Amino acid sequence: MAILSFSRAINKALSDMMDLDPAVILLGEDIANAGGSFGATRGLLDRFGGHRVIDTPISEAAIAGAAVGAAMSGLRPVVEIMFMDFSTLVMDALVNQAAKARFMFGAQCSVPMVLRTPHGGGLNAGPQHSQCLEAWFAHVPGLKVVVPSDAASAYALLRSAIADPDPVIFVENKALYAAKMEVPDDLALSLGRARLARQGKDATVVAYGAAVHWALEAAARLAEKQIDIEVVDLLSVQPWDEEMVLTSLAKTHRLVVAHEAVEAFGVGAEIVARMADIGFDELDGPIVRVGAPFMPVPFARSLEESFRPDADRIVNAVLRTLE
Amino acid sequence: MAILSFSRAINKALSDMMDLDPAVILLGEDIANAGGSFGATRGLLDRFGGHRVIDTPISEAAIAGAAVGAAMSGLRPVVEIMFMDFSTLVMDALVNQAAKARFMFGAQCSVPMVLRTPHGGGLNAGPQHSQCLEAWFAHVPGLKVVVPSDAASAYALLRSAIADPDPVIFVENKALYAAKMEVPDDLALSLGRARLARQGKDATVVAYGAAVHWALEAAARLAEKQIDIEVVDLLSVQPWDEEMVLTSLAKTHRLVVAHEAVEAFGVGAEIVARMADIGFDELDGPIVRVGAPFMPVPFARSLEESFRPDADRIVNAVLRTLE
Amino acid sequence: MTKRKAPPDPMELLALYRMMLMVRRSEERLMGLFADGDVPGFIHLGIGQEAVPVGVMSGLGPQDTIASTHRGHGHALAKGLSLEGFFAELLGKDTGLCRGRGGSMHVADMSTGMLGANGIVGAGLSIALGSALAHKTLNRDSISVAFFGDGALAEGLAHECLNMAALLKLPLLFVCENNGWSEFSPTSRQIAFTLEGLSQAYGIPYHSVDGNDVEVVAASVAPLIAGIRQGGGPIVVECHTNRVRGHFEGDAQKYRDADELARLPEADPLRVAGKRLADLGINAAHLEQVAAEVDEAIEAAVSLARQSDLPVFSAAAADVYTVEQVL
Amino acid sequence: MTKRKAPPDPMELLALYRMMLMVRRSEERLMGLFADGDVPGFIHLGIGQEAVPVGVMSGLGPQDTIASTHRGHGHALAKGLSLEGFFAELLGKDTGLCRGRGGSMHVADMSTGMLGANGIVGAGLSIALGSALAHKTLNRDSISVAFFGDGALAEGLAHECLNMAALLKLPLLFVCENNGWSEFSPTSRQIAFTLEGLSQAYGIPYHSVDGNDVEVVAASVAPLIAGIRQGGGPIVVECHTNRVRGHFEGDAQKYRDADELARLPEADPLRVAGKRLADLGINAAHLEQVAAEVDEAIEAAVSLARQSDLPVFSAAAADVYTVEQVL
Ligand SMILES: Cc1ncc(C[n+]2csc(CCOP(=O)(O)OP(=O)(O)O)c2C)c(N)n1
Ligand SMILES: Cc1ncc(C[n+]2csc(CCOP(=O)(O)OP(=O)(O)O)c2C)c(N)n1
Ligand SMILES: [Mg+2]
Ligand SMILES: [Mg+2]
Repeated sequence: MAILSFSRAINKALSDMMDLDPAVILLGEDIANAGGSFGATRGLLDRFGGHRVIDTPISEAAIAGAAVGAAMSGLRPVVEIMFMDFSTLVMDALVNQAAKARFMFGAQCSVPMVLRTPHGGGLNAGPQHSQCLEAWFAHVPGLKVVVPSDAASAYALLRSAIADPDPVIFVENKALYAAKMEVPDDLALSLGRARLARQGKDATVVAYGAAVHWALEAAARLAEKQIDIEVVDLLSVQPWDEEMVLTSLAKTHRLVVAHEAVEAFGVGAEIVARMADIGFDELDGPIVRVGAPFMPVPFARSLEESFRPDADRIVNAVLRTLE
Repeated sequence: MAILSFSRAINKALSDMMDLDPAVILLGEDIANAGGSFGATRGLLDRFGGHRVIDTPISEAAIAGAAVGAAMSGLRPVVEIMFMDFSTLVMDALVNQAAKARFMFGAQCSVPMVLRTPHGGGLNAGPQHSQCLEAWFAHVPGLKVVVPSDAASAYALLRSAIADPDPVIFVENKALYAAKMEVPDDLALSLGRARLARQGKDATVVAYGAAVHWALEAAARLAEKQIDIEVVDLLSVQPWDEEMVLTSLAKTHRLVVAHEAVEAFGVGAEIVARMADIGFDELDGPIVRVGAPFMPVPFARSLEESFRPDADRIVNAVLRTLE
Repeated sequence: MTKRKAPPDPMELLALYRMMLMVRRSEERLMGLFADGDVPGFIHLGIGQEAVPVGVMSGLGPQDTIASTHRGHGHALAKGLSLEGFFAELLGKDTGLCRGRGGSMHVADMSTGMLGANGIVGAGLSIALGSALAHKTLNRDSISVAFFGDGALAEGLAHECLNMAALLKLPLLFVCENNGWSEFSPTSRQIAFTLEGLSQAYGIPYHSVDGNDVEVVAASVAPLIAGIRQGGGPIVVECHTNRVRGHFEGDAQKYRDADELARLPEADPLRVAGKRLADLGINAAHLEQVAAEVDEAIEAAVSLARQSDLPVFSAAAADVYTVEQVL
Repeated sequence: MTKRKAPPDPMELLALYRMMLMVRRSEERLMGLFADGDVPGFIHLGIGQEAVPVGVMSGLGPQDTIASTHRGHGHALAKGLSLEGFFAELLGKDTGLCRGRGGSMHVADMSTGMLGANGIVGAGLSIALGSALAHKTLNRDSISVAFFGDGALAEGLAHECLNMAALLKLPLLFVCENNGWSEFSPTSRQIAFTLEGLSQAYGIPYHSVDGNDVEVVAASVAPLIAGIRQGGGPIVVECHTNRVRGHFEGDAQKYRDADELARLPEADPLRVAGKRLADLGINAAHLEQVAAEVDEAIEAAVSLARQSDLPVFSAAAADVYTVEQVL
């Protein structure tokens, strides 16, 4: 047990897994000497050497493609893509190669690679350095997508992701990197399982990543109005814990889904669509989504503040479905 | 008015727009001399010359990126990407450049480009030549996404797409290329507007592309059982005609959404999610989706047949929501 | 161009000839099966190009890995795929090496180090790059080979891979199969550089090879592979060869000169090797015997494949993710 | 390396000096504003590199287009962006050239042919490629310039663009700003080739230029630009220069040698040009006067920007798509 920031928790998960398994290697831009743009790989070059912690050129497509080939040949590569916005450059390696290899080769092999990448705003980093694009990957059969919400889940899920035989996109919310908490060494989380972050009875809020914190804040505010919401922290968005969401809905009969990504065609749409089918009989009110509006992430502080979802919007969404 | 196949209709739209506007140029692999892999650009090199119908190297990223720069500099490029599966290679140009330029440059410019690409199965072309990936683009503010369902809508929508000042992803279902019909010269369709393909009162089926035909076939079969369904042909998936879908739902109170793409995190999820919110009070049954199962598109005929959605599944979905 | 070096050993050459014939006859068999509608999807035949896969593979062992292209039948068979598994795959059967899920563009066999044909031009280079990285990181004595066409040199990914291979000094052999064509266009209209000039820029040793002479290919790559195995870093080999059939089956090649097509038979790698075998005293009857054996093996494989079961959908659906740990 | 050619004209040099100073002082002003928390986001300063944008832009007219990088302030200002619009953008104001939506990494001004800074390494090359294609297709007398850093040469897209520009013989000047660094790493560890060797492979004329001497840059590119304008096809210019500050503001550059940092002032393009101006008889007082004017303009722009309104969210939301036809 130690008190760690989210980025230190990532660091520890990498380091622990590298200790356990010599097949785990790290690839990325400025991850070795410089320790990564957000410091997640700091110190690992010294501990594990340049043959396992590899600084690459600015060649995202080749890095990701190489990870696929390496994973098919006995390594467990963990790739860092500096901003999720740059995942535009690795789509082929992920979608046409990594995601499909196991299936299309008749289960002769699997592709045990992890791609770590930060998403989200709050740094005024503008339209090309702030996007949340996880919905793309969730739509691709063969990829798993994980979005931890705090240091403890980051630590446990990254270990699970590295141990997993299939390709995992591991998404780190930038706004969470500095947040510290106790991280138990032995916490084990399975990919695909959600966490009940708060029990409640009046409505269910399903969220992941940074939005979990907004949901908990919303819960606190709603509690003042005697509204008691349950908060489900998805942790994995592909596969996602349909059972826990349905169970919660069956208890509260009201559903809100919240994330930082653009609302339209986002991850929330799928959660809602499943519940509007298999959970239809449980619904006592409209399902309301909270997500970013349909526009690129704007630069100016004033614009980005209005752009990003927050606890207020979740409060309003809950009030609306309870109307 | 002429009887044209879907691919001839594309050809005619290109040719007519090139006649109208010298700024329209075509870029793609084997589109000039060879007339395109599906014959859509046949004859255009002879009519318009090599400076407007340009055979490119196998450099998808540069082609799409060049289209963005060209569109910002006075041209209206129409790019062909041979299979939608290869759009993995043009994501940056589309998502970080084309989609954002207008917004992030403060509306100083727009990016009037069209990217044409075929999606869908039925050719046993396997996991990397059959995917339907339009949901990715629909999630990106700044892109428009169009999926015509027949030769007439292909002709009219491609003209509108080329005339449109913003980047448009124009998706052509391979299974439709050969289908012929009368194509009125003066048919005008606005991006973002759906088409009521069939009137009915018992349930609404929303579909696009090839799925519209499955929905109509399902309608015919259901009519035998005295079930009268309304079919909405979306035509555009971004923006999409929320009003027409809601109006239809308010009439039928039952909703099915169908497409060829993988169901999970597909376009249908968004349609459902909106209706589960703004249309909640109209719903008398679960919203059921019909889409491909969660797996890569398999090669073998027997597998691909089981994989692809069809009229049967739409019939079952309608019956389920009517239960 | 590298020339034939060692004095030819008839038995070695005969083995290469046999393998080339196996590839050729298998593809010819596929032509017929395709025409009859038994092989679904697209198939890209490598007829005329057999000397490259067979020559290169003669220098590799089972521990070495290769990444292939859309035109990958020759790579697959030369690397040692079972004929039965190969035909069953192309016919979409459950006994196919990929259980009928991949087909021609995705033939693969991990047990022989064949990491897959690939439907994405250029993608194989990065797979091979990563495989070479694995060999190096895990201190294996293996090398990795990236096969790619001349047209693939237009993909940026190919350039990223050359750069990374050179920087990391990976055990990677780049084999360009230069058949002069990218689909329906001469590659000369698509590529402004030569691979020789490009390799020079990257400081990667470059060798141009007569890709129609299997002995030359084998003799050329053998020392290069040995050098790579000893840690010498990546090497580029460009094999000049000919695509005899259309880009895919069904392409009538109207865009090609009659003259060019007329010149193809002379360069046919089977003819070249056959002549040399005759010079070395292997008589026609012997070659006919080889052909008969090859045909027999192919017929057996085809008929086995034909009798095989169709794949089961639920089994395919269950293989999207790994249920048990496979590695 | 290309050497200074024409006998220097003090007034021309003075104009270049003034523009460099404008870029320098603007960035220095930004340093302060950033430190005070007034400039949000990341800013990448080009201090030490001013001779490249200013020298290249001296050969361009308003009809010529440029595509820039994440380190684009110099390109923007030298291409003629208004100082007010520039500062207002970086401060996130509604009067910013991009109405506060883009910030430092996305400064653009279509009216001056500045097609945008870019947050994606390498992307600008393809934007410039397309712009050059537009110039050629529409028979304009314009050229397009792609600015990019040495690190960007690792992106496959850059190679695709070199190839396509060469094939299509586009009016495109490739300007590499080689400052030796890619973020926190020496580019020499990331690139296995030289740009000279690479250009040679593509058959694109290559010129190496002292990127710290604005006169040399200007004199070198002038005839090249003329040649491109006359239809000569693409040219590569590599400008060797220095990044004085960190990769972005806030980077303390602990990874750089004290020696290397100590050598930077000598190569400072303002110092180089200032000395030469002194030799040509422009005295210190004159230069101080220029500095005062520059500072005054900057202060006016900053204070205007500061007073400007914040952007309105609803206006931004309305600009995702075009409502009226803008073209
Ligand atoms: C990324 C991508 N772009 C385009 C295609 C379509 N395509 C398949 S093969 C081919 C030509 C490849 O030429 P070359 O690499 O020389 O191989 P060859 O067919 O000559 O063996 C093209 C353009 C593809 N499969 N993948
Ligand atoms: C596609 C992409 N990958 C990585 C980055 C992060 N990044 C920003 S600048 C930079 C280094 C660029 O080096 P160079 O091109 O030499 O330009 P310089 O910073 O030296 O001006 C990197 C890796 C990015 N912005 N885009
Ligand atoms: Mg070829
Ligand atoms: Mg640099």
